[in-house]
Amino acid sequence: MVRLSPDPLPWLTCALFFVAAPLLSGIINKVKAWLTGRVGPPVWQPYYELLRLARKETVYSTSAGFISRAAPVLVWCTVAFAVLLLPLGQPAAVSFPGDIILFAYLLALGRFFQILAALDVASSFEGMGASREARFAVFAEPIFFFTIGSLAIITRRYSLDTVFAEISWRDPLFFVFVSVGVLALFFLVSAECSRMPVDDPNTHLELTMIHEVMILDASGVDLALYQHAASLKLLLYSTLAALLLNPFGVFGPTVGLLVFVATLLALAVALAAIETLMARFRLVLVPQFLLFGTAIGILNILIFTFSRRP
Amino acid sequence: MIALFAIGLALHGLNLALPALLRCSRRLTVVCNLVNAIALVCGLSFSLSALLAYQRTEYSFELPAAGQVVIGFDGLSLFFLFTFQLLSLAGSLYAVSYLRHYVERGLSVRGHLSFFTLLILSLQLVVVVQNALIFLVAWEIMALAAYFSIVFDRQKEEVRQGGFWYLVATHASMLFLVVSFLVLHESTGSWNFDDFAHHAGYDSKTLAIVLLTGFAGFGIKAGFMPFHVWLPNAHPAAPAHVSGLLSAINIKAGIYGIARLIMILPAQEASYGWGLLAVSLISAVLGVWYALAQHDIKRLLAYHSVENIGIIGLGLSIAWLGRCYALPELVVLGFAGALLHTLNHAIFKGLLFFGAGSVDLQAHGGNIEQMGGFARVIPLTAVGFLIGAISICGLPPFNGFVSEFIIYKSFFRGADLLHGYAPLVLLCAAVGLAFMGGLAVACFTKLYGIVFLGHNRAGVALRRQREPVSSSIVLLGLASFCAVVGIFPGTGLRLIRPVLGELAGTNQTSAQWASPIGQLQIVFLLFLALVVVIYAAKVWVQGRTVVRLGETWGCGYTAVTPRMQYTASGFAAELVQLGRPMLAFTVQWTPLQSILPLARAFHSRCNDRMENGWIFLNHGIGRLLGALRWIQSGNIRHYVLYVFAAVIFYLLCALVW
Amino acid sequence: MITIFALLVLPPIATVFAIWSSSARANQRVTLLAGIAHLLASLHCLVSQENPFPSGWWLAVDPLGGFFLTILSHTFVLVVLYSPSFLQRTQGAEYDHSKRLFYPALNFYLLANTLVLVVQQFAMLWVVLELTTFSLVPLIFFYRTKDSLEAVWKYLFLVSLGLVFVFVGVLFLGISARGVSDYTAFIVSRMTEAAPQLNPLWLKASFIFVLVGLSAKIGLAPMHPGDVDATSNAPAPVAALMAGSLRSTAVLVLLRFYQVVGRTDIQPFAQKLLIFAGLLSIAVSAIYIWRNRNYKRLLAYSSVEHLGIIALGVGIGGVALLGALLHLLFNSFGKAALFFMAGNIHRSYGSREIEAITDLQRRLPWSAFVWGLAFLYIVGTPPFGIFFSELFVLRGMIHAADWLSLSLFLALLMVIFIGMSRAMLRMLHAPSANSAPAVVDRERLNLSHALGFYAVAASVPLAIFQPPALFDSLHAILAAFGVKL
Amino acid sequence: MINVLTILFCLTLIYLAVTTRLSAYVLILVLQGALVAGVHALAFFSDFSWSHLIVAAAVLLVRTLLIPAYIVKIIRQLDMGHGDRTRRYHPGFLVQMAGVVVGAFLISHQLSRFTPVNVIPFGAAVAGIAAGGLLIVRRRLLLAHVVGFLIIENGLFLLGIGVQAQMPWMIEVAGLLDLFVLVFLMGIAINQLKSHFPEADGAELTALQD
Repeated sequence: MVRLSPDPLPWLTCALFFVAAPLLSGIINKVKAWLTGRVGPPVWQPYYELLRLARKETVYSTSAGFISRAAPVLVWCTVAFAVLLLPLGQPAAVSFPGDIILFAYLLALGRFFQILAALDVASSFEGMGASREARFAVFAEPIFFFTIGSLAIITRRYSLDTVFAEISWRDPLFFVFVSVGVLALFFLVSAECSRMPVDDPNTHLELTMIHEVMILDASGVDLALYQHAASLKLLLYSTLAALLLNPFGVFGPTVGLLVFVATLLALAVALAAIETLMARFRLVLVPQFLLFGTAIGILNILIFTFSRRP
Repeated sequence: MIALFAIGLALHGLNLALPALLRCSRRLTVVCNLVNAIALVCGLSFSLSALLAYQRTEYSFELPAAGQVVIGFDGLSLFFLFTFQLLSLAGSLYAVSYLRHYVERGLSVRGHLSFFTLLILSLQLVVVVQNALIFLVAWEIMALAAYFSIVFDRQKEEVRQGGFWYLVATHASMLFLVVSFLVLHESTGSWNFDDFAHHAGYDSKTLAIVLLTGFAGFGIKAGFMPFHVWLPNAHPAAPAHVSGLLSAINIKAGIYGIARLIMILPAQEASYGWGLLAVSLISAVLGVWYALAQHDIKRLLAYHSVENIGIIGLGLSIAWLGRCYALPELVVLGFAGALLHTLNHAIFKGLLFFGAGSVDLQAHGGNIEQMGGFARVIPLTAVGFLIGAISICGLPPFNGFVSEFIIYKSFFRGADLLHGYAPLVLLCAAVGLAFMGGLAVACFTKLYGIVFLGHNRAGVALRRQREPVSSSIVLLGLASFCAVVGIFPGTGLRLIRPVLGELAGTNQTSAQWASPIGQLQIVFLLFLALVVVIYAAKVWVQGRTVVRLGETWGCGYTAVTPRMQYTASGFAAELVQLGRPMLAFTVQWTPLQSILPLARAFHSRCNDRMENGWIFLNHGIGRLLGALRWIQSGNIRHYVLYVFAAVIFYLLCALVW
Repeated sequence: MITIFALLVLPPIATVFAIWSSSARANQRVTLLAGIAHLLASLHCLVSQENPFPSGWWLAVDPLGGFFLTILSHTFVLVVLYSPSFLQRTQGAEYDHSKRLFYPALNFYLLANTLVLVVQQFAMLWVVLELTTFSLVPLIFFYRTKDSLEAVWKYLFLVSLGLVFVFVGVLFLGISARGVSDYTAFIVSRMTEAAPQLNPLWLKASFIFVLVGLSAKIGLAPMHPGDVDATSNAPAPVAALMAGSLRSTAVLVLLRFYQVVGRTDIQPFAQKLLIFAGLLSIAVSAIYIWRNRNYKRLLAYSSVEHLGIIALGVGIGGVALLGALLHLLFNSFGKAALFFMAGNIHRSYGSREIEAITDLQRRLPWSAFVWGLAFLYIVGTPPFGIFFSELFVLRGMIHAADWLSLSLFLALLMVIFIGMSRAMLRMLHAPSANSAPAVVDRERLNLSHALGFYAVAASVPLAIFQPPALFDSLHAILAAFGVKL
Repeated sequence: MINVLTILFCLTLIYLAVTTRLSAYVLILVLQGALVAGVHALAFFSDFSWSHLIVAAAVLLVRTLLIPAYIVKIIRQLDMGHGDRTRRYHPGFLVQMAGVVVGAFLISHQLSRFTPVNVIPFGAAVAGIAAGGLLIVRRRLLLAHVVGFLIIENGLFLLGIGVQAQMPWMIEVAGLLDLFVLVFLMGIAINQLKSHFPEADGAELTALQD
């Protein structure tokens, strides 16, 4: 029932995935720079960031306890393990029926420890970030369950590994489903990975941040782990959106990979475009924004409840 | 084997009389609780071995008032017996250290201890008796023992008020159950649950009455939504070891009742299943939302019990639907999810309440706005509380996740097998469960963060206290149990296999559905291995660089005081505002009078609309009865008038009928 | 013959002796002796179910009579055992005259009630009931305050008025039996045989008048005020006697008429009437139990409620009738325990206000314990007897599928439970107002607590193990009412 | 002849409605006692037996002599004077009393069609009972309540005769003895009230209320 894939290929792709994660955020910053007429930092800048942080000293606050020391590891591991569940071209490294739920709750575990780490250092700014993170997460979970969950119910397969295999572009209903799903997942990305409509990644005003302020007091290796986890999560959600198009199913493993990378890049460009064009939402509006995402998700399942194949 | 159980009950019986013999309170608390603990160990060994090597045994004796009284140990009873005994053992051990503080305050412990023992004894009897009348007797004894254990610290008015809420609720549940069992007795002629099960000829009217009154009666005790009102009032009133037992196992008696009803009664009407699903979903979502708005630890945990009871209700409703549509797989999955969550909830809720008790001893007052930084004061309790908090939110490595996982699985299998609107409703239920999971994470990060992390908001110096041995044993024991059931789900499933076997008819089919969940341990072990490896790598990398302590970054502001930390109400304000229609959020604050404002006060209170509804009903009855108080007017001429009026009225009736 | 002697001859002798001798100790011993003899005789009648009187007399002990005799003598013995501690503690010259009258009145009360239970002639019932009222007047007027005077006046007046209506009912019964049997043959057994030929119109009128008339004495709804005032202002032993045995004797007279009515085709009407009266009584008592300042009035209204339940049980019929009879027995137990403890509390605190009772568990620990048990008993919690009798009444209702009265009954029970527990638990748990309570000599265990505990605990084996001695006679009574279980 | 006496009985009831003086009440009681004794003697004149004579004599003795004398003693002992003269006289009471008497006779006429009940005594009896009740309800004075009760008793006794109920003589005598003891006890109660609590003006007691 629980299948750890015997051949090493899926594990290698996952390792590649970990390495490529900062590249995606580098590309987004690069595209943003182009759009605003700047040259912008080189695409490899995030890698340099990580190496620099790994060598710097770590400063723990006097009031920080064991939580501040363990949280970065747990945040990183939950996102990493979530990546293992994803079918990147071949069957997923780890898969079992019902691992959709494990996927969602792993991310929730990571969030749980990140919030606790923020509250541990007894600073009001980090507390503010923690409360905002807790609040938006409440509305993010339903979006994930409505999109991926409804897909699971329609295709009657409950493992991430197999749930995307059924999607075929010729079936018009699936076309509607995929477009709505991608849009909903886009809302999810902006909320979870602190992208523009919800949170401005490169602001320096603590009062306005959400995710950056939670790791305000992290330094050295902890900060490196946090930032790599953040970029990994961004890549994770964009792959989910990309997999909705089922590139591997339709075009086979090799050509599918190219299409998959192309969709990732397209998503990156779209994110960068939005970040340059839009300003950040007022915090009060963000729940409404996310509820809109949920509403689309419900629309999804309504379509398919009435046209469901036996 | 039954001898062990008999010895346990005998020891409890002896323990009832002990407070009368032993004079000195200090020695009494230790001896009485230890005797309870030994009795429970015997009971536990019996129920565990009976569960593992399962075959249904029963003993019966004759009572003229109740016909044949059967003491039966079938799968369901044994499972609940095991859960109750496990938590009672934890409660008794915890009480050994916890009661010492009350003894120092000069409260007489003798009455309380005998009622506490009676509570443990009657809890075990309730799940074992298969005769409806004796079940009612044991039910009421359990309710009364719990009441008198709650009103232990009688000096305070809110303790008496909380106890009164509890007493009225249990009596109402008693009345409903009496009607339900009497109607069953009327149609079958006997008091035994087996005869209720084998009797075929229930017409729809009696079945409707039995189910509605039965669900209402057990629902009040379990704490489903409109009837949950006594829970948040009774728990803060009770001392920690009693409120731990109350929330962990006492309300589970209601769940046992509903499970028993589902197993006995012929399931024709699916609408009851959907009704239970709706009530459970509302209880779950609103329960956690109210919990988010509370500032008293025990009141917060009490509302959380309502949420978890909602989750268990979801599992039971799926089981009922499975029986209605004759899908044994759904029945097995529903029951597995519900029962495993009952066990898990009992463990981590007991853990959290005992943790709250030791925090209460430090902070002398439940309000979490005055707390902070207790992780450095009572570290062992902090670790236990953290593990409890993680598992109650249903996060992966711990036991909350396993039972919620099974309930999700039952939703999705239900969506596959059922037709029409069922998939849509079940998906919405799954999303509700996820939404509630998010709220639970917000609620418990707030609780743990505000209470255990950061500096103390009341400015108390945080010196490491010596935690009593028994309470740390209990806390860490329960925490380890959470971890074991979480990481190796097979153990939890092993305990409920007998029940599933009875439900699905044959033992092997139930294993075939439930066993895949048992193999999850590989995934969790892999995850833990990953965490250990990465942590080691981090420590190694940090070893090569300098690690030092410094001030928290205050964005340049140097004079940071503990009161500047984020407060609990601030943390949850936004989410509570969103829940405004359901949460009656009232704010009182002194407006700005002069340019140089002197005393300013802000007080926000979030009380429960349904509680207001019940209080309004109470006043309504009071006003109605007040309006009718003219009968006893004191004037003899009115009384003579009543005599003649009654005669004339009856004579007119005589002409009509 | 000995039973006749113990039942009817010993009490008058004891009364005369009590009047003659002036020493309270001797009086108490003689009354106790008469009471115990009476108890043994009635137990003998109950178990053997044979009629000690020669047949054809106006006096006879049928199974119904035997059961009620046991209730009467059992409560009487409990009260007589409690009285010395009560009399000893009421000091003061103004009570000497009432104390002098106490034991004679008690014996005369026993005689009067025994006569009511034993006499079979309907017309004679009226006269003998009047006697029981006279015996109670000096007992209620014990404290000689303005309140007790008002209570006596109202009780005397309303009950006598009620008995006038009972006599009218008897006359109407005579009319309905015109041509069947004249007044000399007005015996219960013969009337039940001749029941089908009775004229239904007059029988209905007769039953109405009898029910209204007796309600004053039983304490059923429209006519309960006089009875409530008397019970709440009488001293504790007398209140226990009234709540326990006096009301059961009045219920017996009602059952005698119901026995006749039960055979005819107007029984449905009589049942509807009884159900209405029962529910009305429970409703009225709920009104006053919900919020009451005086705990003795609270107990009085609780009696009205329990008598309402008994009337309801008789009205429903079948198993509920068995429940009603059991409820009578257990009600007398519970009321005895409650009023004994109320007496202790009243004497120690000197006031009847509920607010005045604070720190009960420290001042009177044993009374508090029995008071708590009696509260659980009277509210109907399972291990005790009242729960099982109410269960029978509910079973009867469900068998008769009378859902309206069932739901009304349960709702009212809930309201009453809230009212009772609010008052009684407040008394039990209320801490003393000032932080350092005055150190008062704690009460030692004495006979009143033993009596109270016995009264409450005795009902558990009776209800659960259903001893054949009691239940065979109950089944015989049910057979007399034409109910086959 | 019986009808004549019962009509007189109804007249005394009407007179009752108009007076509030205590001496008038006593006069009514004496008259009613005599009338009832006469009706009793005449009703059972046909089957003459010693028991009837004893009962008639006892009735005459108790209802006309003993009880009224006792009431006079109470009035004189407590010098109640002329009763509560304070009440203005208003005809409402008289109208009600007349209505009651007429109603009673209508009812007894209807009933007599079904069962053999001689109309006038039965009507008078019902009127008596209703009138006694009305007096108790309308008057505040305690003594007025006692008189009202006695009028109900007289009505009851008439009812016995109205329905030709030959009660065994022992029950009749016992009933009379009970009645006397009852009035005696009420007298004692009023005595206690007047002597121990002078401030209570003999009017009704309304302390015990909820």
